[in-house]
Amino acid sequence: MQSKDSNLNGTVAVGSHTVSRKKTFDWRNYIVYLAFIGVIIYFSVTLHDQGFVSTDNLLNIIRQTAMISLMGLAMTFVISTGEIDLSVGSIAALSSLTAALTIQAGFGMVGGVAVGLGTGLLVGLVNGLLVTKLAIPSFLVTLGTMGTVAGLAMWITDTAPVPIVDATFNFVFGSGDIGPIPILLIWTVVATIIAHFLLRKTSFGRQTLATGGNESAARFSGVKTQRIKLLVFLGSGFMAGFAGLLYAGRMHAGRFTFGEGDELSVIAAVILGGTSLFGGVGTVIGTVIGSLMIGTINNGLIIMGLDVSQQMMIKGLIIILAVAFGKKAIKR
Amino acid sequence: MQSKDSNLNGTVAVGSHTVSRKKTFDWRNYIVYLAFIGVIIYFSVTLHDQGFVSTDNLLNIIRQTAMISLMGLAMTFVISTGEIDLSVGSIAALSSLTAALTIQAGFGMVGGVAVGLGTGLLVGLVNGLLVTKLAIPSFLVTLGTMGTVAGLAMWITDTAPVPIVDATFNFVFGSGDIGPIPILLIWTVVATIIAHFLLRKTSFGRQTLATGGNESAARFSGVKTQRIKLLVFLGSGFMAGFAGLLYAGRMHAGRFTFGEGDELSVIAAVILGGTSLFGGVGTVIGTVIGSLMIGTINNGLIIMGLDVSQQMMIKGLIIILAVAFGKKAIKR
Amino acid sequence: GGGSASKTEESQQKAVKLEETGPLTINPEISSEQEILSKGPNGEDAFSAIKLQLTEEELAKIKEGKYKAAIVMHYTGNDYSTAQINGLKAAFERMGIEVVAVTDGQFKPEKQIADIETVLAKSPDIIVSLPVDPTSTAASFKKAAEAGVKLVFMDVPPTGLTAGKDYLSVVSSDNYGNGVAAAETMAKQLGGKGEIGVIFHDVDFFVNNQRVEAFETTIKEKYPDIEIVARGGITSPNDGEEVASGMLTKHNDLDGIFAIWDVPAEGVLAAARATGNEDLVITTVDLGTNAALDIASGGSIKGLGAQLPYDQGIAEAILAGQALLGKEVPPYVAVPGLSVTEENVLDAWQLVYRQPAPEVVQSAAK
Amino acid sequence: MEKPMLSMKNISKAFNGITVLNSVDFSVRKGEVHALMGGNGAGKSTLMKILTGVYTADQGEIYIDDQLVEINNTDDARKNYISMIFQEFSLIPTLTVAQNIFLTREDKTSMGLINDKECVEKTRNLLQELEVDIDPNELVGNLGVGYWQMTEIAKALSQETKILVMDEPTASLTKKETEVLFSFINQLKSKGYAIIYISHRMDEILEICDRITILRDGRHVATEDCKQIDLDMVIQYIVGSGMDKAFEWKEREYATDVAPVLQVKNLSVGSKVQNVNFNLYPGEIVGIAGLMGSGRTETVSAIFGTGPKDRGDIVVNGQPVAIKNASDAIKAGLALIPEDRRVQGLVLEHSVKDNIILPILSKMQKGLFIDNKKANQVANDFVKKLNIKTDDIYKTTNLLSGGNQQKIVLAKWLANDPSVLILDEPTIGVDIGAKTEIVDVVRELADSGKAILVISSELPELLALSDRVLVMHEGRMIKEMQRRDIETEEELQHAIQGF
Ligand SMILES: Nc1ncnc2c1ncn2[C@@H]1O[C@H](COP(=O)(O)OP(=O)(O)OP(=O)(O)O)[C@@H](O)[C@H]1O
Ligand SMILES: Nc1ncnc2c1ncn2[C@@H]1O[C@H](COP(=O)(O)OP(=O)(O)OP(=O)(O)O)[C@@H](O)[C@H]1O
Ligand SMILES: [Mg+2]
Ligand SMILES: [Mg+2]
Repeated sequence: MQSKDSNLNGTVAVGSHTVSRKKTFDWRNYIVYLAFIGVIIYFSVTLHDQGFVSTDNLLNIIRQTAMISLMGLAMTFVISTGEIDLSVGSIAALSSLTAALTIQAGFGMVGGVAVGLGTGLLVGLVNGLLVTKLAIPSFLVTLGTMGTVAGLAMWITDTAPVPIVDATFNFVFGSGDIGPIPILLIWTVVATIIAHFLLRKTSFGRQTLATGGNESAARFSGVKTQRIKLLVFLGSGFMAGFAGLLYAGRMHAGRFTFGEGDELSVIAAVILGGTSLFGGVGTVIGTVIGSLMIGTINNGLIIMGLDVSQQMMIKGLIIILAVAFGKKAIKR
Repeated sequence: MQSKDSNLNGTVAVGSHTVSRKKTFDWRNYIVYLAFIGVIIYFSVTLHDQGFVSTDNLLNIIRQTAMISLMGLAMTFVISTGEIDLSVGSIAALSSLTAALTIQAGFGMVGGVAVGLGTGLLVGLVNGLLVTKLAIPSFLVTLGTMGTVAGLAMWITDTAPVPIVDATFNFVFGSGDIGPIPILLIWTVVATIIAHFLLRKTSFGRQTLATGGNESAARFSGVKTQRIKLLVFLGSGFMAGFAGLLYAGRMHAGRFTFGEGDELSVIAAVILGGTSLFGGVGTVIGTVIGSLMIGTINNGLIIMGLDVSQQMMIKGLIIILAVAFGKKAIKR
Repeated sequence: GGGSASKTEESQQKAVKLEETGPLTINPEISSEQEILSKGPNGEDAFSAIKLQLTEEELAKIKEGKYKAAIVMHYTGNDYSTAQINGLKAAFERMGIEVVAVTDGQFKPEKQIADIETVLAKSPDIIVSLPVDPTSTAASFKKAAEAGVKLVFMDVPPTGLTAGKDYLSVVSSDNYGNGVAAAETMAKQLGGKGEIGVIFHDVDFFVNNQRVEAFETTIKEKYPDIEIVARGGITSPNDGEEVASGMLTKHNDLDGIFAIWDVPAEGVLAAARATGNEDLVITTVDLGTNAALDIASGGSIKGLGAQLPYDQGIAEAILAGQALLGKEVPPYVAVPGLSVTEENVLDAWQLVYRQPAPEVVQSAAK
Repeated sequence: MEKPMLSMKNISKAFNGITVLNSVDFSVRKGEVHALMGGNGAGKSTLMKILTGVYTADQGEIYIDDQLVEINNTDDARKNYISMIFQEFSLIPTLTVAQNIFLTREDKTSMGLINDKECVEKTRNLLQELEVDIDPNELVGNLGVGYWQMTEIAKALSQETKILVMDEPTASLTKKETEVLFSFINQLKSKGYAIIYISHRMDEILEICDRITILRDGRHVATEDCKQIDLDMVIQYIVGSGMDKAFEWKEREYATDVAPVLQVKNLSVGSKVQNVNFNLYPGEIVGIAGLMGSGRTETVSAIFGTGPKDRGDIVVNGQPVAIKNASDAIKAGLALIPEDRRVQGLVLEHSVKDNIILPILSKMQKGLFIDNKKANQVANDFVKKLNIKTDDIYKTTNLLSGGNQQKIVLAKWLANDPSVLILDEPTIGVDIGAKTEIVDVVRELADSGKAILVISSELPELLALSDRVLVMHEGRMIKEMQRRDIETEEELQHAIQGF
């Protein structure tokens, strides 16, 4: 996990090899893409008579990974600044519930969405302020809010789920299809494009990477690093709130268990995609591919008919192999 | 989570202020100790008629935190090198099972202990080799082994628990008391002393901290940073295996769920204690206090008679407050 | 969740007070004809909970003892646990027994034994508990028994403990009966013919094993034309959707899916929605809000076997009370199950939770 | 008398109760290059960090064009058109050269998005003007120290500025780059910039500066016109007393008929180092001269096992040794003081003591544990011997001044008592007094029979030290000269350019 010595080892993490990009095509920068393609091909061959390659199934994978992907987009920014956000899963749970309760109370879809997103923003704000103003390590801050928010989600309805009968809400946030295209695919694509441009093409994105690359140098260069950090936590909270809406729309209910354990999947998708846990290097597209790859593996292994235990073993191995594959020669 | 900018901000994390230690007592280095004392006093006052201060209950806290503390000791070294080990919980589960199966198969206590610890060492070795030889980020490596090992633990007995009837084993590893002193307390104290001296007083410890502080400077100074990393992962695997034995001895059985989710508690204890997630700064005593503090909070809140949801909320808040308290003025 | 405070009007169970007077029994409206299919942990025949009671005099006598009870749950995050805790609390209140702690083992045995140790610090007279894992929690429960605490277990006793000696009794729902109910509803909806899938709990857990066994045995023995073509395991309820999607991908002409409890069944529902399998028949066990809503609105969930956790709680409390009075108690007590379909969903809700179904469910049923 | 454009009055600053600046007055005129000099830890960087808003002064005022200004953060400094080339670089290793140079000032397209093409183009032009060959799309983290410095300079020059602070801009530059930089400085001067120039290189100061201010131990000592002052006076002000000229070369006596301690045979590293051969004899000081990027660092890294090596044999005391890492090298009796102290030399967040004992832990062993007493003694000895300015040996090294950090790196290796000492730019950022001390220490070591290999871009220093000079050019050892045969600096300069 060391990258302070970037000066000597030469290569920095995957995904941002400006160095050799110009000169030669270095396929090692595209490990996650290659691994993803490999996984797809493997399952397509072995499971082609079991429906893996059907459009329906592929769309299912998109549906199942949408929440992780969306939270992953925002997490890419958080991790790019060198911080971490463990509270996303619990935020999704809480916002699914606050949105459902708001709708149930008769404030309609707009009210529900506003409250759900507001919940996410609020927690994000708390995270951001604690990290920036009190300078508490974000691991601890968000571990704390993770617990607090998860407790709150349990407490608010005493663990009971809250059904959502608003058909429009359920359609727009999760269950709907426009023609053959699931609405979750649209959300994912739109959010990915926005996030990609935000990170690569705007000052905010550049300053996010700078903050993670070397905070004090960024500060000297006029980057308001504290504000950037606050913003990335806000963004992460917002997207987690949004994921909560999608969970709610997809399951037609709010429930305190939604998103449980998602923080690890989200972080895994981000790191797998090539974003460095040390900050300074981030890739939005990589994150989405990372998330899709995890989703595809889940899906393929289930279709294969493996036990949960076998699925876990193989999934673990694939994650390692995917990265090891081609990394052999480079040190980061 | 940034510390590359150590040059200007001046202050480094808690716990290792060799600087001012000599001259003035800076109570901010002792946040976790203060917070721990605060928590104890609070519960002693509010819960004194509910058995909180009884020796039995205080010993219970030690029993309940022993595994986290022991894994935390080894994790302190891992995190001090700037790496992370997410696989500890699943190693504990697997080694509780392999030990139980060995004992069941008639190889006796010694066989069980050897196999249990061997299991931990083996996984630690795999982690260490993947991190050092293939240069895969340890977050991904250990996320992968976490899944693989957890799957293996489920698979090995098809989720069935394996009872241990060896009374000596159960006594030595978890359930026994010597006079009024639980054997788990003895294990904790012995391991803490060893770990403390290892980190503070030996070359290995210094080299561990140097590796985490600046890997390339350490390498230039003749530290075999790769070997150090390999060793800390071995150590972490070993201690996780040991924790598995303690789970098994305490529960008189091996089971695939033991240690589930422990990785987060362990890391939380380490960070709470003052070790920096970026490496270079570590404190063994802090880790144990961090672990005891989490255990005490758990215990006190249950005795208070709170709902789980309320417990979660309050625990989250205490974690944040404990660190925020006094940190207000310092930046790391 | 003790459910003491009502935070929202509709979505949750209210704590229901029991009648202030008269003998304490489980809900008298539960049909006493219902046959109980489950056998006890040692193969005992079930003693029906309907026959349990404490008279007013007995209650008065217990009150004098100023006893304390602790509830050590395996998990508290579902309707089942909440209802059972409510039943226990209400019954203990009538008996003048103070509930000093309710703990949640979060499905982790190591957490549960820590809970037992911690709770013992408050020296309760009674512990009512659902062991997360009968094997690995046994030693701790034994310690509690040796400390003189009266133990009543839900569903399954810890291994190696003897009824009458170490613990009083085990009270369970008729899990086997509920599995059968789900199978019968499935068969009826499919007209006795079709291909179905089963989503089971891929963890060695007594209660869930019983349900699946009951479901699969019933289908195989009574309905040879129904074929179980797919089986998929879950370890977390959130996995229901992924597993169901996989099944529907592989067998897109699947007629029905049985899910081990209501939360994964909601996942099956989401999967069926996404893949457009509108006529998939889903059956399950446990009457949760969302499942009830779907049943009431004529959705894919066609029926389920409901447990009566509130009454199970009362039965457990009565058994503890009887033991405090020095009476001998039956080692295995079962609370009958209830087959729930669109026709009886509102009544069933009333019976299970002793309160009218939530408004959403009611309006859907119209 | 011309009015000053900037004046800092009565500035004081203390860290942890220790006064670093004591009522310092400092002023600069428009169109002037003003040297700020002083020993390591005198407070130069601190004073400039106060000017640029990195630190706030405990006391004192800052006036710009006679207006009192408040500078509480870097933003305030920017608003007052103050910019600075930092001694600790303000670059982000994970961003490219162009991205770094235009950070927070990127060109935007009509859609408000960053126009990277434009930034790259501008960077290319800027770098061309500075005559540095760096790809604007290269990640800064992949560059060597010299290129970091050029990037830093390019960054400062690319922004709109009135007051430009340069904190040791030439520390890692060779003669050629330095000359380019100077011609730039002259241009800026004529445009009316006020330039504050910090350096430990005396010759530069007299060449480029108009006036000079000297600090000693946090106090203002003198401000003089450069035309009215000579080197001896400057040194006198800096060190507070006279000193003998250490920079004179002295013919040294050592045996040449003995077996070499170190033999390097056919060493190759890609195209960076090609077939390098040389020998080192006991008691000998050998210098390596070359342009930036000529492969000197790569050569010594390959020898020491910290850099890649394709081919080549290393023989120490007649024994071929396989060196795969620094640990092997140390065992073989080698020591390397690396070029980049912040990345390769120090664990910045560890104490002075912990850094000093890191390479010699095995010698500090008492039973299982480290002998703390011995460790403290070694650390204290070196702090004294090298005159390291620190409160105590427990101070974390990131709180020390640049020059003192460099001395700790030196101490680390001297403590190990190696038979071959390799120094890669050992005097970067070291003040004149310390430089003499270092030169003395190196000579002393050589006299005691050690072999010394020195890389330095400062030719006077190289000439003062070496008994023999090797010249590298584009990865090859093109020339070997005996020191006594080198008449002038120009002669060596000529050789370096590859003629
Ligand atoms: N943040 C800090 N905390 C404590 N002490 C500091 C800090 N920054 C600087 N110092 C101390 O202040 C003194 C002056 O340091 P400064 O960096 O200004 O020296 P300098 O003149 O630039 O020296 P050099 O030529 O070596 O760069 C040094 O003794 C240094 O240790
Ligand atoms: N033009 C360049 N573009 C990118 N990287 C370069 C360039 N030139 C050198 N480097 C890299 O910079 C690092 C060291 O640079 P440095 O300036 O120290 O050169 P060097 O070869 O060590 O020569 P010397 O020590 O003689 O200056 C090496 O890793 C090298 O690969
Ligand atoms: Mg300086
Ligand atoms: Mg060099």
